[in-house]
Amino acid sequence: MSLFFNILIDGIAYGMILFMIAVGLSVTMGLMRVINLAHGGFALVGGAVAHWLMVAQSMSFWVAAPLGVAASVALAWPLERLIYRRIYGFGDLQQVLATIGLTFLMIATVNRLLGSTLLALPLPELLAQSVDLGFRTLPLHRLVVIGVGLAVIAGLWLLIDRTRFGIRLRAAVDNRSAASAIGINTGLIYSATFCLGAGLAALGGILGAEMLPIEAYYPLRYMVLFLIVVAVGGMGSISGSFAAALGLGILDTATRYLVPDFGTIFFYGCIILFLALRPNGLWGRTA
Amino acid sequence: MTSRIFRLSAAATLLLSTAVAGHAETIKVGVVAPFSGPFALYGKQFQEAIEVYQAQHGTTAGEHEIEFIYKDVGGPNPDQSRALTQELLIKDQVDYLAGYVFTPNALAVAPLLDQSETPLVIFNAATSAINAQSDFYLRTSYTLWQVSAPLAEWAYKQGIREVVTTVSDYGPGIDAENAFVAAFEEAGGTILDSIRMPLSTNDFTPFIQSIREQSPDALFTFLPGGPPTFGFTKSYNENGLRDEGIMFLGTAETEESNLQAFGDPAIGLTTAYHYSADHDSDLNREFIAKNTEMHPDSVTNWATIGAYDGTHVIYEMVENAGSDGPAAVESVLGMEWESPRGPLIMDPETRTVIQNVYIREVERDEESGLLVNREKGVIATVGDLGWPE
Amino acid sequence: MSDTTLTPKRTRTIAGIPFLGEAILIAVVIGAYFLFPYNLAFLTRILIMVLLVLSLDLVLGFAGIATLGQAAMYGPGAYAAGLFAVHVSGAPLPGLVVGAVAGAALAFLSGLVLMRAKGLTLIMLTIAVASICLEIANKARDVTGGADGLRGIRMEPVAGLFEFDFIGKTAYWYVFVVVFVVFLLLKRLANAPLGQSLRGIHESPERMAAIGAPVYRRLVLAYTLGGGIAGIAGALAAQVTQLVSLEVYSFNLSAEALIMLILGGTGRLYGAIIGTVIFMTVHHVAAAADPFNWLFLIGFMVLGVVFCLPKGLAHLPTALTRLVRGRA
Amino acid sequence: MTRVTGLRVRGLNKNFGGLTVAQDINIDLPPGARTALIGPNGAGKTTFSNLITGILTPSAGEITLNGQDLRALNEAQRVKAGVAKTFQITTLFRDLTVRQNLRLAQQERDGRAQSWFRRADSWPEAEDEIDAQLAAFRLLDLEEMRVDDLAYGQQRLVEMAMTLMLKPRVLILDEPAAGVPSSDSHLITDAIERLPDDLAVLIIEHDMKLVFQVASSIIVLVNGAILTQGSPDEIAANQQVRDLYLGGHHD
Repeated sequence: MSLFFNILIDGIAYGMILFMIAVGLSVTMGLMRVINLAHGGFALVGGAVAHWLMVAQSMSFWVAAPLGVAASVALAWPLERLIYRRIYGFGDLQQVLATIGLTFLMIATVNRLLGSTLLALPLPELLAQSVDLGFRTLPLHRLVVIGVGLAVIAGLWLLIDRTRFGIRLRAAVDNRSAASAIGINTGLIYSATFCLGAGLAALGGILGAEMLPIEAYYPLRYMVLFLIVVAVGGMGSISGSFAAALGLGILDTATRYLVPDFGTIFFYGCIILFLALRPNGLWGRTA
Repeated sequence: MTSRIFRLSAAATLLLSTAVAGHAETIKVGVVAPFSGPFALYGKQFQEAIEVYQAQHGTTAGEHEIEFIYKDVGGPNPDQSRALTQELLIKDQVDYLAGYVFTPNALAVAPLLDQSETPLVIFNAATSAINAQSDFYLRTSYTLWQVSAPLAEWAYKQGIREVVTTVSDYGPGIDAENAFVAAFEEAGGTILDSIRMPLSTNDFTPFIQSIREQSPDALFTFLPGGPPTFGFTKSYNENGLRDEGIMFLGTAETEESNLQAFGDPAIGLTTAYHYSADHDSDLNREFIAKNTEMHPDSVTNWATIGAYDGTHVIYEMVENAGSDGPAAVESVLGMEWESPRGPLIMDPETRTVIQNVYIREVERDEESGLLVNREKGVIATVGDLGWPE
Repeated sequence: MSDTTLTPKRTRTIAGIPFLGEAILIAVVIGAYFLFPYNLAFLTRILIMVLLVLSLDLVLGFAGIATLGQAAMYGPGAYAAGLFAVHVSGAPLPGLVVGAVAGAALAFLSGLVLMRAKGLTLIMLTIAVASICLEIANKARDVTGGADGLRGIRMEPVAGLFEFDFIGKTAYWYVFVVVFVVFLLLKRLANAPLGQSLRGIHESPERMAAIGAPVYRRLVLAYTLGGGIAGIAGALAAQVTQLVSLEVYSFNLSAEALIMLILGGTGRLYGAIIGTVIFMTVHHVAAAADPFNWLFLIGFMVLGVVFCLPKGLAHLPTALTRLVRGRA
Repeated sequence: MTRVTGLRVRGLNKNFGGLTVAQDINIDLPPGARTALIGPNGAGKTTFSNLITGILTPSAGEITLNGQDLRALNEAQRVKAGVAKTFQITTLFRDLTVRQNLRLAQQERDGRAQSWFRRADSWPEAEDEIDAQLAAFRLLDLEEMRVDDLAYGQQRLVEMAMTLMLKPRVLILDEPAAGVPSSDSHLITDAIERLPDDLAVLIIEHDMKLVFQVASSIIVLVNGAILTQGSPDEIAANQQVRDLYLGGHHD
């Protein structure tokens, strides 16, 4: 029984991090139809800025983390306006090439400025504590990650379901030409959504740094992982990303507990099986 | 100047060899290592160590000027390693080769060494079997057996009886596991479980929890550097294994370049290794001071010392035999010298250095406020225990 | 795309001269041999990579199968040829056949599942297959040598005549002949009914089905052919390096092959060649000049090409002509 | 027992979940038939076409062509058996030339599409046949143009020419005049009128002018079921149809 709870709690914590980073990717892929391989780069930028603020400027985690997220958004805005605007119109392969080029530049910049070693984000005392769950202890920051993940999905739900922005966003996802025909400023929607995705990626990157440590090659190292979440969840689906991230987190954790020796084969085997049976993901739109 | 091209084709066509020894000539050393990509740090450390050595000992050995040529192999990539080595031998006409971080990269050039009779000094790659592939390999780093087996024996002597090994599931990890298990069982200990963790693991909690449930006296681990090591040690701490008295036994996990990133949780981790930047000797302090003076951002670690001692071996070979490869190798077999890491002997049989293995514990240095690997014990003059008989 | 566009009743030529493209190719290869006699090993690597990228062009450029897992077929070719050399025979040509069969077999088996998917799902499936292959090779350490690499490959002379030499002359010419033969065959294929029908599937699978083409079966066929060629590339690498490592399955290899292909221009055989040569040369030169920062250069190059020459470098002459005519 | 010739549909049903989109449809299309299928939007016309061509699988019912059961065949196999169609929205290989488009259909028909060494244009008789077909559709001047560069009406013709390369026995034209400017619609009517005499043609169409011009019999589909069928005159006279569907057009 404790094995079951172990798998559940570790898997959910892992899945929440995947969710926060991947949800922005899923929405931009669904909305702008852009294969954005540079998405992990925004997590890297957020994490690297937070690292620099904490280590070189001696700021506290609580100040550095939001600033890191802000930095990522601040980079995303002009990038979207100047570069991505043009990438939307490209074919799939050109999108792959363009966004991988951007990823290279992000990596090279961080590598140049901060080097290629791990960029630590030391946790504040408060989060570094362990909590006793009865059957085991759990570091507090994992509970915080789970909490923030739930807050993010709740916030996104409110945003999408209850605000004017959300209505417009949904209209744009469903049919972009119709949306602009009825006077929705799709350009602004795109920018805002892109920045939101980048900000969430940075948030996930910073909070998840205990598990997926920040270093210059972060965007390439975890690119496939984030894309799997999107593919399994279905492009453009927030609830799909959420379910997929948790499911994959739990699946990955379960294979590590139960079949450690064949974990990778089992994990990818499940992915193949799932995608072969449901090519559009959990709640994906048909391509 | 001897034309190596000419020598090579001469050797290939069984004409007479025209190697000219004794004349003053510029000796070229080709260094193959990653200078770009996720492993770029190795190349940087190698180059810095060579520069430090040259600053301390000049750029001549005997009557020969020594010149280093660096080639970027990018990562584990035997095709590229072999192509670059060929280019170094043919185009740049190097007389010595050095560097080689990854085992396949080192193995891929074995036939080239035999054909061109060029000595190659391995600065890092740690699989015992490499040196058996050609008589021209020399190694100034270490082998996985060399550090893992003494750690097992030491652990048994400390009263540790039950251990779970948990290594990354790839060649070096499995070598380390084999070495530890063999030595620990030989000493009389019990291995409760041997877990092999997939390389793609990001969250190590499941493995740590499994170890915890078996409550051994200690765990032994081996992981590739960087993110996996970081994640594993984090998990070890967060899940309270230390509090339950499960000791952490490792090797390269606490190497200096990423150590500060671990923060306080790393304190108390026990490792057996051949070099600590904290090693207490004047030679070491001098070495580090010089490195820090020349490269303020650099963190001295095992890659630095491997390259530094490797450079020393090359200087000695050049001084003894110029560009005559077989004679050069012969001349340093059995050589003894004092390195910043301690006393070294170039083992005539395995061509890997015989060296001290230190038992270290991570502590926070009171003076500098930095985390260091403090030496707590020493197992003297260990050879390559994994050498295939 | 015009390489695969048939101009009827007349052999397609560059500037009206028959076989000019092939002649330039041979001239470049001979020229490189004399200009860079000390870099033959590197040139050989480029040629092998050209072959892998050509195989990707068949799969992606012709048939439109989106993949980031071409290494999944390159790997079996390399291991099969390596194991064949270690355990059966060091003869290079039979080794190539073994490699081709291994690559094709893996492509066929995985293709049966993969060719039902498309888009992002297909890309993720191809990555997953390559990842599983990598893990299996890593696990089967007794057979493959695992992360240390498969060693003990000793090659006999090519066709019993040409000994592999230290400088790599034999390897260079051997690899070139193989790549050139495959290139010529692919060129035939591009203009043959099969190549045209693959292009039809790429443009409109619905229309292909409506004219009675078994789309799925033909995609599996294209994928298998591409797998066979990738297998040959892997086999060549194994024979030349005499060592096979897990990197033959790496995601990096698949991704770089894709970058090179898009850089050069998809669907055009010359695009695959140009993209590979330029990418690898820039990489080689930049990595030698400033390895720590070469990624900047590659990043800017990739962005420059995609924004200025969206159809790839092979499109440069056409783009220039248009520019000049536009000005005139 | 007489041999059944042409396409014969009996008791065809199709349900999507609880929704019935085809209900007990019986149709005969003998060789030479010029039958129009009309009905309001959402009546199930395209669904019916998809059931015949094999894109959808019927829930119940029989489909035979010259006595051969089509139900077990997939889309490609049905084309081989003799059922071909044009799409509601022109679907062609837009980056290829007109000639190449026709050749792709031809090589599938002749079973040489997997030939990989000989040039696709090196079968002289086949090229002559394409020439003849292009001439028949007055497309010879355009043969080297990319399809994407043609006017929409011309693309429609290319699609018909290409589909006829398959030598079908039953041809389904899904709204052949949709999207074609009225100035060009005579091109389409002309082409339909020149179709081979022994070919069974089913025209799904909104344009009543075109329907009455080319069809010799008309089937009216409403809510997935056949409301009535008959000659154009009968349908024009049918009050039910006029009320339901034709009213607007005849006023």
